Amino acid sequence: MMQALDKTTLNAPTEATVSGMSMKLLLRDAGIGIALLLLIVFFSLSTEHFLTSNNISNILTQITINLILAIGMTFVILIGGIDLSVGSMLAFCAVVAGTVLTIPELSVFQAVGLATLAAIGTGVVCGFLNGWISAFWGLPSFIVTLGMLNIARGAALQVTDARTIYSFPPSFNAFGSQMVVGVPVVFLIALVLVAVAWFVLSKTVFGRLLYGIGNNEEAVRLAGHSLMFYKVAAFTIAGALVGIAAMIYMARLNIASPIIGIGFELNAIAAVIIGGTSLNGGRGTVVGTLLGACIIGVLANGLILFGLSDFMRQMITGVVIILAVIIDKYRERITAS
Amino acid sequence: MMQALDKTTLNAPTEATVSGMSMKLLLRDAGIGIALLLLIVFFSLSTEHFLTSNNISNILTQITINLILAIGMTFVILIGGIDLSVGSMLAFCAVVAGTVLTIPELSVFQAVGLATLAAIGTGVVCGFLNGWISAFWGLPSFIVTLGMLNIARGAALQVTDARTIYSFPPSFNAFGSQMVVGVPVVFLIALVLVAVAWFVLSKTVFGRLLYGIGNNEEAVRLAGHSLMFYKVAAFTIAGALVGIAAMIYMARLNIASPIIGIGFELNAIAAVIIGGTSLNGGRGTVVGTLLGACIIGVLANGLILFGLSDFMRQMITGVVIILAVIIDKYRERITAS
Amino acid sequence: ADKPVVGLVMKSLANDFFKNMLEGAEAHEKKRGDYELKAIGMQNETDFESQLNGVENFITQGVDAIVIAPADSRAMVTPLKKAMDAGITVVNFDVSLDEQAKKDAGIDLAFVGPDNRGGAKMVGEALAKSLGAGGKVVILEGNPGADNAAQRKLGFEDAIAEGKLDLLDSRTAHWETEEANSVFSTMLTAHPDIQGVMAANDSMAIGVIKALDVAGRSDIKVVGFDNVPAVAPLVKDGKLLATVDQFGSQMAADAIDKALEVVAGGPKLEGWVKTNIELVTKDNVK
Amino acid sequence: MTHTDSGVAHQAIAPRLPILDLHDVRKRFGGTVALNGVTLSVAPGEVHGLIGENGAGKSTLIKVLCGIVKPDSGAISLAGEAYEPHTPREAKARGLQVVHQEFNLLPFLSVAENIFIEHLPRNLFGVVRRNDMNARARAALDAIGLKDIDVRWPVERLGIAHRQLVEVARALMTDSRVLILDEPTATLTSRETDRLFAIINDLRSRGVSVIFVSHHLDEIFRICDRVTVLRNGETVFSRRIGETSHDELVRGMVGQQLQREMASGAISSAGEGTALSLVNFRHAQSPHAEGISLDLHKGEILGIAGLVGSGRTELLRAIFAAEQPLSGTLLRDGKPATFRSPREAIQAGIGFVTEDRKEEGLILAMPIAANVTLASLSSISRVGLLDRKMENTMTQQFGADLKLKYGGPSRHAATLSGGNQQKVVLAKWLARNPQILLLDEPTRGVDVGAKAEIYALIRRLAEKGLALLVVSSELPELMTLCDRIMVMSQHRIVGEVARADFSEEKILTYAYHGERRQTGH
Ligand SMILES: Nc1ncnc2c1ncn2[C@@H]1O[C@H](COP(=O)(O)OP(=O)(O)OP(=O)(O)O)[C@@H](O)[C@H]1O
Ligand SMILES: Nc1ncnc2c1ncn2[C@@H]1O[C@H](COP(=O)(O)OP(=O)(O)OP(=O)(O)O)[C@@H](O)[C@H]1O
Ligand SMILES: [Mg+2]
Ligand SMILES: [Mg+2]
Repeated sequence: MMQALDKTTLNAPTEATVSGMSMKLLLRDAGIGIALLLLIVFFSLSTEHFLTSNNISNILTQITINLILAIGMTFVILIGGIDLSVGSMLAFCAVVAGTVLTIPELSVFQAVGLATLAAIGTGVVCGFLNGWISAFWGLPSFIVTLGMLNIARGAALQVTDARTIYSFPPSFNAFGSQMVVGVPVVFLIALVLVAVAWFVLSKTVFGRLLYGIGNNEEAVRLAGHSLMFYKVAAFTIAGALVGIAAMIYMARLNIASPIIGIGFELNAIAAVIIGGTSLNGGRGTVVGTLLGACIIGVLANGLILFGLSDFMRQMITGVVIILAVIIDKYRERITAS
Repeated sequence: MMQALDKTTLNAPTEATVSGMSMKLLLRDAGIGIALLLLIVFFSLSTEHFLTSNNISNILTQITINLILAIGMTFVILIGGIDLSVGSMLAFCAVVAGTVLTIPELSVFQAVGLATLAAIGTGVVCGFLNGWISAFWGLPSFIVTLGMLNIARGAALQVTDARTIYSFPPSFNAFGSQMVVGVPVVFLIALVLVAVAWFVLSKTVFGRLLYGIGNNEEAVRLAGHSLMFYKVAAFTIAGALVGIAAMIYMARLNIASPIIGIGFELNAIAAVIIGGTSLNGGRGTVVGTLLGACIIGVLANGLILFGLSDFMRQMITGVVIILAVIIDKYRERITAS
Repeated sequence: ADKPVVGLVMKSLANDFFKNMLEGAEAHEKKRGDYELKAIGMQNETDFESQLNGVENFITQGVDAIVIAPADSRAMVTPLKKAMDAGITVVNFDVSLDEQAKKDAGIDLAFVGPDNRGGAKMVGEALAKSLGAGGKVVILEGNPGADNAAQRKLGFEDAIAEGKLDLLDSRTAHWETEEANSVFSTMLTAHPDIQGVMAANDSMAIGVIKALDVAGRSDIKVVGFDNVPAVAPLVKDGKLLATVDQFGSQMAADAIDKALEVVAGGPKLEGWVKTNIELVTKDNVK
Repeated sequence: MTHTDSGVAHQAIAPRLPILDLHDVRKRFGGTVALNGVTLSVAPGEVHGLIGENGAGKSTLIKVLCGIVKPDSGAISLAGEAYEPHTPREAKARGLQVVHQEFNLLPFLSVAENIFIEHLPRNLFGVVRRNDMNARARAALDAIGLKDIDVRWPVERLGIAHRQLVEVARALMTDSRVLILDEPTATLTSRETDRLFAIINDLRSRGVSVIFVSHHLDEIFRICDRVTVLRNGETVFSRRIGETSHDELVRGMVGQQLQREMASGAISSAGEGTALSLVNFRHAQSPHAEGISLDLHKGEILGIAGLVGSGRTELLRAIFAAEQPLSGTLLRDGKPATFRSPREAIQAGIGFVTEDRKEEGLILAMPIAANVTLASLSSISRVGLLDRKMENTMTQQFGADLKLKYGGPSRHAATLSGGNQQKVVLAKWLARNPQILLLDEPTRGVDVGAKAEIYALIRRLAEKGLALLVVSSELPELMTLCDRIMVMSQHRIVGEVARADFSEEKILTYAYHGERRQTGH
């Protein structure tokens, strides 16, 4: 991001600094990267199985859903919003897509295609509503998405009558656990999404204005841009990503249940914020979000391998989350001086 | 609040406007009050039992815990923070107090006294940590309290080994369901807390500086005040209120379990924000919070009486939460013009 | 040779029932002394993913057996198939995996556990007997979408049909005491003529009983499920008419025994190995 | 003073022991040298002017003095004792009060609370004595002539000039040994400035020292006893006011003799048709049903004068559709037009340099380049992709045109000095190439040199056929720039003066006329 640039580039604002810029870019996200590295080193030394390729691909799979949700959340938080409804929306998208996926008349190909459209479409509609209602009425997105949290969950339960949908095409399920050179395909999809989001946020006019809105809405409005459009777009993108996450969830777990995803919003927000994005908007990167999601995933996996009791594990998770951001602060102070 | 003053008082800034001021004060919170009134009228007309004294005292009892948590949350949100840990802290305070309460050697009087101290003390310590860590390190309170959410829950489970504590002194339980002229005593306690909080926030130097910090932290710092003190104080107050809420929970339900309070933070935040307090801090009142908590409570109760199915009820709850804040916006637009 | 390792996958450990179960298993490990136990739980009951992750982690660690109380009767089939393909012995307990899902995945897996539906029916019948035909009852359900919640509701409904009871309302309180207290208070306002309450677990029954205390209605009968320690005094007082004990502490230990038999080269398990359930009333409460 | 001069020419030795003494203070921000050896001494009861170009280091120096910024090196003493404040609190305890260049108000708190934020009057129990506070705030505002606002209003409702006065009132609440005012007059009209000077005189007579920063040299000559000139973070010289001249100060600041751009009144070729006309144009805040009517010709520079709060800003905002107008007609190139949002106004070729750059003009936490291109993103992008090279070129070009003092296009706007921030706002609109430009206090906080450049630029734009509507609280500015000046009072246009008839007296008569009619003075 532009904000990443550090003071030393000051006197050389020419093309020659491009490589210097990427260095700085790395350094900016490095704080949380260091925390991640420390965690990885610790678990590698203290547990037997942590660094096995099998476990790594486990971790990557386990990160995927949260990462995809967190990418969308990054867009929303960058404009100064928040989306509490992603967990419920995940369930709603999943049951809608699951219903399509189990229509017996469709070929596998058709079923999966239509289900994907249905999942993303559902996410887009919910996300659009989130964005439109908050932008049009000028309501805090916290409340609007809290409403949507209830609406989407209720709708998911209502359409399925609280029943789980299952029996998806075997090839669809196989896809959920496919590997490419030891890396889960679903994680690769998430990585591609990270790359696209990074590009959109840092290289396009659209992304630039999202940052602008997060920083100073009024200045952007007076510069002739439609706040409505960008706000709605951010929430809609988040919704679309929920739809994608729902498809991956179904491929992994082989079911679509109306009660999945409870509390996922907190994990997604945590990934974004641990990744250095400001909850006030206007500042942060999707690369940070990737690192944040990795921290959460590594921690959950490593602490189990470490053999801590569940309750201790929960406590330690809390402590490490706080420590991770403290380390990030330290880095900030050091690079600032 | 001062902010309530409208343009019409403009040319008469004398003492004579005091009653005009209170009118405005009422009007300011009236938006959400109107939403509440509409709900009450609707349920009174559409259900048989809504307006019975029995049901009203039910509603008041059901509101109590959320209201007390929401009072503390108001302090935190006013300074621009957030506290996600109140649900977990409630459990932690309850199990600590429950342990004290069931020490057989103590007289009822001693047990209840010590348990209350223990509950509030636990809340104060957790709240202090929340505030201190975020203020000292300059961390977003979202992340710090997310950490505390895990820590307090883990600790509650650890100290009880996941077991429910029960068999409290009968007189203590009786207190939980005591009525004074049809109004539950626990609700009266909550009302007193509202009054105290209102006084502190609007009448004292301390309160005004909390507003100030939420408005413009830097300006308050430049005016020579210690941000640390006020931030820590806001979180500590929230913690103390969690302790009080824990005692009331125990008196009401006769148990202290480490898994109570899950998700309570969202309800408390919702009450604050529906009540018109800005999530960015600096603007809002505890009277609004009271109305917000009432809306949530009336809705939960009324929709059951109305006979909606669970799933429909959840959807409608979401819709009404959004409608309530839309009505508030309308009021704002109308009084502004 | 090393002792065989048993991976025990449970639901949320944050309640008395599963905590007892875990302790039963741990005591069992000590008693037998010929295997190593590794146990994991999940964050909350709907956190299917963490159970899935737990199974995957156990496969990674190369345990000899996985003994699992599935959070969802269908979602866990695929990962368990993966475990079986990796040569791990799998035993299913507490909640039975879905037959159809097992068939679809092409696996055959025994179930060691109680009959949730039967238990609910048992306690429902106790209520029906006490109220007589035409008694007006309400149900407090567990988490919608949870298998055991669905089974228990079906059991209650069986008892209602057989006992010719009149079902006034059925709502979820998500297994929770506080929510049960609020929801039931309101149901009581709407239906002052309620005579009996079927709560899908004891935590909710506690909330219901407290609401009855406040309303001063000692005439309404309540039944629960699980027999957690906190309800013992309530059963003695007659405030809780009956509850069901599934002997959770025994259940995991039994399942582990079965798994170890197979690991030691015993025959494959088949069918439903039913574990004990018992109706707990004033007469037999401890 | 024991130190020896490092090439700094001190003229007179201060008569008494200095209250505040700085020696060779230095401060770098990364690669930017903000202070490069500042030496300065202020005597008790002295009004000390501090002047210098935008970015010369004035505000940084003040931040050092009040404990916000820690200097890298140098010695400071206050009343003979070493002085190293670490927090604003400490500075205040030692008797230093500051009115900062950028506002530090609490928008949702009342005016009175803002004034007393340092020491809210309280009783034994910590309860705010509200009546007492309001009464004292009232008195404080009356003293600086701010009679028409209620102390119980939230500051949010005040215009920018009123906010500035509230800040001054706040600084005056506590007794201080040294009062520092960083460009307090930048947003004030002459009436408020006069009142402020009366207050400063009063303080001086009570032995308080005042450091006064301004880009208006005439103000320096009116009020100061001595003046210190900074250039590129260095002290150029300090002189008694009687021993220096306007030209010498300008030379000191810019390092060379400045052309007297101000004097050259080249008149633009107005009158090739109207670019914009308003007929009974009325916005929500206007109390008058008949609204406002005016014509703005192509190539014309039309000034709007008026006292603070006369409704000038709101008029511009309504034209730009930043706020919805209520009634009346707006004609663009003779054709009726309705703008529903700033977006549509911009598409119709209108640009708007707002008066509050922090709130409305800039995205402080984003790069300078992003700010410059904010209104013309389509011209630096292809199919929605940003072209960083083009963006930087554009920024550098405008940076050069406007003599922007900056670290580089990718530095945050927040790192710029106040005046340079203002130039970035200007650049943002120039980059858009508008046909009509609305300018609200376009040179707020801009130094003499840059001001001349901006004037020249505005005139060049007019020659190219742009229509310019300029709101300014500096009459000399309007009289230098404009072809015509309209005077507003109480949301009405109360008079119009053609260039030939320009005189401060005439304009002020109109401005006060409306006022008198209203209040009956
Ligand atoms: N926080 C900062 N980081 C980097 N550079 C800074 C920072 N603050 C100030 N500067 C730089 O220091 C220099 C001096 O700025 P300062 O604000 O003191 O100027 P000034 O004399 O007050 O100008 P003006 O008249 O425009 O207000 C400028 O070049 C500015 O860009
Ligand atoms: N939000 C508001 N609520 C009430 N009055 C307001 C509000 N905003 C502005 N005013 C009043 O409207 C009048 C016109 O303000 P405006 O800002 O347009 O004046 P101006 O001539 O541009 O002066 P300034 O130099 O302060 O910008 C003033 O009396 C001001 O106090
Ligand atoms: Mg400055
Ligand atoms: Mg103005």
